[in-house]
Amino acid sequence: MTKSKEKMIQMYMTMYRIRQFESKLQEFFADGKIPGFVHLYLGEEAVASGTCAALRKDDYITSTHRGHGHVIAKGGDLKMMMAEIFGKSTGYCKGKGGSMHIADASLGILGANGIVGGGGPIAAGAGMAIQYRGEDGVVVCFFGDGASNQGTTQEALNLASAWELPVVFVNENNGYGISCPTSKSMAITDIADRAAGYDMPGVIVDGNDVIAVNEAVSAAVERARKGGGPSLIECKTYRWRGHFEGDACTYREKSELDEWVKKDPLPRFSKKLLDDGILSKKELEKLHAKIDTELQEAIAFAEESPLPEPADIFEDVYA
Amino acid sequence: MTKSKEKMIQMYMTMYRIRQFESKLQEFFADGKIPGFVHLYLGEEAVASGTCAALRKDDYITSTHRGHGHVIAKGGDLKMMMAEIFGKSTGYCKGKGGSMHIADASLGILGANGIVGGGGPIAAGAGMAIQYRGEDGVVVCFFGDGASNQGTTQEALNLASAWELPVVFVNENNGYGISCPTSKSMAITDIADRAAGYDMPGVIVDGNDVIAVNEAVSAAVERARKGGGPSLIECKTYRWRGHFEGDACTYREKSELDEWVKKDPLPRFSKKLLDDGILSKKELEKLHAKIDTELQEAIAFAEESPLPEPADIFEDVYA
Amino acid sequence: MAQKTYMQAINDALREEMERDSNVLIFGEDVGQFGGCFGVTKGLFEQFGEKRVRDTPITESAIIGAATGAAAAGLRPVCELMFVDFIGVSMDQLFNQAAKMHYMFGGKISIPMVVRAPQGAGIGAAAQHSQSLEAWFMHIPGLKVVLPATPADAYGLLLTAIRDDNPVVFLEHKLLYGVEGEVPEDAGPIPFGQANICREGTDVTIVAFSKMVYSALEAAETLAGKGISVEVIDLRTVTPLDIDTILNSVKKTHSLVVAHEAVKVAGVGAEIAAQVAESAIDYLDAPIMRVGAPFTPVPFSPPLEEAFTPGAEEIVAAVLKIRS
Amino acid sequence: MAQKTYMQAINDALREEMERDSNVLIFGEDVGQFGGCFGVTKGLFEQFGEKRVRDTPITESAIIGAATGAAAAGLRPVCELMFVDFIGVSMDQLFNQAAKMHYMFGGKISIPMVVRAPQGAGIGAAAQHSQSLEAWFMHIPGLKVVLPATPADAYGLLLTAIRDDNPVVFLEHKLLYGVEGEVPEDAGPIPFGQANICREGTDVTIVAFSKMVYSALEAAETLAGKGISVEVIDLRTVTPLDIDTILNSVKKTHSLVVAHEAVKVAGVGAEIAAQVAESAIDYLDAPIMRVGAPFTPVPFSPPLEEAFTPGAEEIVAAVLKIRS
Ligand SMILES: Cc1ncc(C[n+]2csc(CCOP(=O)(O)OP(=O)(O)O)c2C)c(N)n1
Ligand SMILES: Cc1ncc(C[n+]2csc(CCOP(=O)(O)OP(=O)(O)O)c2C)c(N)n1
Ligand SMILES: [Mg+2]
Ligand SMILES: [Mg+2]
Repeated sequence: MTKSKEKMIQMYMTMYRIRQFESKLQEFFADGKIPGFVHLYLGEEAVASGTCAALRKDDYITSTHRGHGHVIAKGGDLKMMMAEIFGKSTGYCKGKGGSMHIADASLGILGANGIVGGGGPIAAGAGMAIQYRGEDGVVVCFFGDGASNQGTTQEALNLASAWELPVVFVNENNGYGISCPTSKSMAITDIADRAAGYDMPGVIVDGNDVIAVNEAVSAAVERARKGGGPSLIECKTYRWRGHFEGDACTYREKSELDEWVKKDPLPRFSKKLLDDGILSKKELEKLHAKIDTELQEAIAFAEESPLPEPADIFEDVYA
Repeated sequence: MTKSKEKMIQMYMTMYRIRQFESKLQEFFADGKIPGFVHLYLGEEAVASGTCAALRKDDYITSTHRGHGHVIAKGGDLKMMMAEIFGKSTGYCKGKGGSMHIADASLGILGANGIVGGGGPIAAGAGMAIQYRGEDGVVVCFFGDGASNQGTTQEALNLASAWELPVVFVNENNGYGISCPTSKSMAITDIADRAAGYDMPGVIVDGNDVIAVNEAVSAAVERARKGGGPSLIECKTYRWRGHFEGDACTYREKSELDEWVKKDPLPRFSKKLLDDGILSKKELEKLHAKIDTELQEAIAFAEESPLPEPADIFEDVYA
Repeated sequence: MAQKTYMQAINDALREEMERDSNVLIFGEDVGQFGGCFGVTKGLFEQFGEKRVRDTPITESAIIGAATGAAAAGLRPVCELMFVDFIGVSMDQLFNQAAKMHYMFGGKISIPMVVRAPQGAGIGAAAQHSQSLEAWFMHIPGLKVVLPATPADAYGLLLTAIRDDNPVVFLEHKLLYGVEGEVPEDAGPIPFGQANICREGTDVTIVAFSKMVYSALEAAETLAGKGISVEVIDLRTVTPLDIDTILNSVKKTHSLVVAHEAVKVAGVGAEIAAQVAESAIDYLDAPIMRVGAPFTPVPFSPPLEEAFTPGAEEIVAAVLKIRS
Repeated sequence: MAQKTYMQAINDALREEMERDSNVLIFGEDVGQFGGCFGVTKGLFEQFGEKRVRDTPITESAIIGAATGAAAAGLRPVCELMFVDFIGVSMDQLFNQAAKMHYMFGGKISIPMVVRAPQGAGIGAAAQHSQSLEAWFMHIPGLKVVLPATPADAYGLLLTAIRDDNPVVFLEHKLLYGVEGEVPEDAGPIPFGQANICREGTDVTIVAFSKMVYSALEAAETLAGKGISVEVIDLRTVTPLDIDTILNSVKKTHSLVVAHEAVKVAGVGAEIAAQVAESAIDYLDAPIMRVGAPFTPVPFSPPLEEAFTPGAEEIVAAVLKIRS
């Protein structure tokens, strides 16, 4: 199998992994099994998958409150993710962080982030470290349409461009910041239009087309690796669920959702894989089954893992 | 005399008033007469003058650390300004604010500001009040090239554009934020390029040409008064002095300054007034003399005014 | 007397002030049709329209700054921080601008505005969505800082906050939104700086505010069972601080416990302890105890969050310690 | 022994750490060729070049955030806030990101970084350029907070700060930059959390830090003339806090005055007073006194600023009050 075919399959698997993981969380939340806020990535899988498929293991990402997809796509361990979201001591953060704060230094994941726009400056800093050491790594900063207005994001765009840092800003424009449509939070339609204000390329892609995302991000990543500086890539997409689980989404039309569900990135891509003969139906089912098993194992691991002990609160305040 | 001629003379007088005021402060600072930081506006007079000549008394401005020019141009009282800068109880702020915090509500001056980028959100808020009351007032937000990168400025640009607030953002691009040239603090050359990211007009003008400034700002003000929303006007200019008095300016070439001194906005404009027959030499001298007297009176007032009493610190903490 | 929730009381205060004074308007993230992240502004958008109940972009500096500018220009804005934790991106507009303008400008410009924000742990929202930050605000001259515990206080103090000519930080506790209580029909504004003695007692004074008032009352009940008579004082506002009520109580009970949910170190409890240690040390028969969160960020997992969050148990322990 | 200024000591510590460890780098506004607003980084740009001593845009969130990200990625950044007052536009990156990452991520990522910032009044810089904000930082678990008073401490504590694996807030007092003092040739790092007894005494304990240490020593001298023997403790760091040294001293002197330049209300002095009132009240013969700035923004005009700024006189008055 050619490298590109392998990559296609990987990208699909990642999307499917996210889809299944998030669908399970949706269930678990409804069943009252998960504490706290859960922001699901359902419908946006192609963005994380296409983006992270353009990255190496040693590249960095900064993520958001809606971070599960990013972490999975960057190679995050489902067991430790699930355990963390369940608040178990075996989780990524020993139960201290939860859904909004999963990180994995060994995979360059500098953390999901509960602060909208919080990741931008941190991404610039990681980019600075790469540049300082003369390495060819890259940082991807995921941020939402809502986050694009936050001052911190704009400062990060400016710093990255002024210093030509190897940062790729991947905007997930899903049309809303909680209930607020982009038409109310900004005067422009395309966030990519902000790129010119930082003299960086600004590209718009169909965020539900994993190949389009991957191609755009790959180009930006190559550019950054060669010292060409940052880029901004706007991925137009949509979140299927409410902002967080529990949000009844009264602020948007059901028909709008329906339109976007028709653009579901998964069948769209699996169809292509089948049509192009990259995978047979059987192979596809086998892959699904493999991931489903992996997920079952992660759930079992999380369920069986112990909760942290109260005294653990005092650990890890200082290094 | 036609209205436009009168306005021309007014604009010249404002520039001259600023020039003389600041020159005096330069002296006073050198003589150790002024406490604290003093950021002079010398060389940039055309920006404040041209801008405020486009405003009504009931329009608002937010100013910066380099605020004397703005305050004078908006009609600020020289006596109270000078007294404030001297730290006297008769000053605009009773000696509590000093150079960086002069305000005059009756003239719509919502304050000089010691925080770079601090004025943007406040300007948006004043614009919101105007819009809320259905009035046709306007707010001018002065901000520097350095301030243009600050997140608060960018949030203000976004809010003003998303809500179509009557705010005119007047950028004073004098090439430096303290020692840092714009070529190092941002990847772009023209700050006006940021306007497109907020779907507002972005205009570049020669900031040493008071008529050009006035025309550009007037157009933006008219637009805003009619509900057309905000604009960004970038005025290219230069500060003659160090960032603050005492700064030896080792970071820039003397020749650069020399070039800009050649573009001194005052003789340039007075020559035009003379050439066009708007003023005679004699009239000009008379105007100068009038302002010089006004300034002498302000200085005398400041010098003769009492310092505040120590117990005054407890006043004005709460309304 | 009407029985209503803390959330409804806030909602009512907002509505009534908006009806009374057309200069009052509300803005913040998702406060419009959505009704706010916790539902506090529900129905106001429908009643007053977008002009007066307006969704903002996710830019807290612009939100607080816009309130400041609008207040300087004559309105009485009430803006919402979705979580108090977001003050970190917007503190400058609050503490260097809104809080200081009146002073810096020699008393010539006033900034009548309210920043509402929910505080507190207890919903598994982890380190960046669960803090209690009143001590920061208390340290800033120019701000007033309000922390109502009951629906009646939330109502009456919010009226006062909106009518005040200064920037007021109005801190609501997320876990109190559903709490019910009596709000008198003819309730008016409640003045700032008047603590409420919620329970009289003779042996120990417990000073609390916000959610911790309930823990203090619960602790008092437990302690009554052990023969210890506890006086519970609800501060209601920490700026201005009603130190007289505290001192008078301490002079009677000769011992003091201050309780809050915020991290104990450098919290409001320290200020109160320090004032009492300066002004009434001779009346004290026992160490001044503070109950507050441990010196850690707020953890996510329920048993950890539970261990983090101080409550009645910790107050009882503190009282027993000084009575032993 | 070398005699050098506080500023030179800081500059030396930076230089030596940069020579020792190539992961150390500096950035901030005008820290490069300009040498920093107060001149603290002078000469470092010339020695290490722009790669390691870098001017940033005027975007403090990006500065602190970039330090956080660079630290997470393995460097040891030392960034500068030109004035501590600017923390208002950048607090989130410090308190919600840098300070909490280690905890939120279960101890798996460390953030070794230093934020240097000058504090304090005394140069006529008015309300937005003269504050002392250590109480805010002390309230945040995950931060360490350092306030050196002498050149030797500035040097030794900065070495420790740079080598520490946590975010450290290193607060310099503007008026100390020119102060000279001995810095031993072989001086090494000074551990955090070890207060310095600058003057031994038996009648009263004065706890201070930063510039106020000098006022405390001056007050001690004055009081010695009145027959009162004062022990002066310089805390050096407020997180970690060396409470043992304070308690031991109080057990000896039976009285305590805490002095700092920050606004007294909800300042660090409150925390110290509270801890002593909890742990050593039985040893106290007198009220615990605090000396701090009044509850006002910092005014501009020299007589006002002078009235605002606490010093030896206020400390003497506090001591005399409890000794009368
Ligand atoms: C500084 C800050 N402000 C507000 C919030 C509350 N909040 C959490 S997610 C969110 C919406 C974010 O919108 P967007 O960036 O478009 O991301 P999306 O949720 O659509 O993925 C808001 C307002 C926050 N967490 N942090
Ligand atoms: C938030 C903040 N950061 C830094 C400073 C320090 N400072 C004061 S003026 C200035 C430069 C501002 O540059 P610019 O906006 O271009 O205005 P100019 O001085 O050139 O008029 C800086 C860095 C400040 N006052 N506030
Ligand atoms: Mg979105
Ligand atoms: Mg400039």
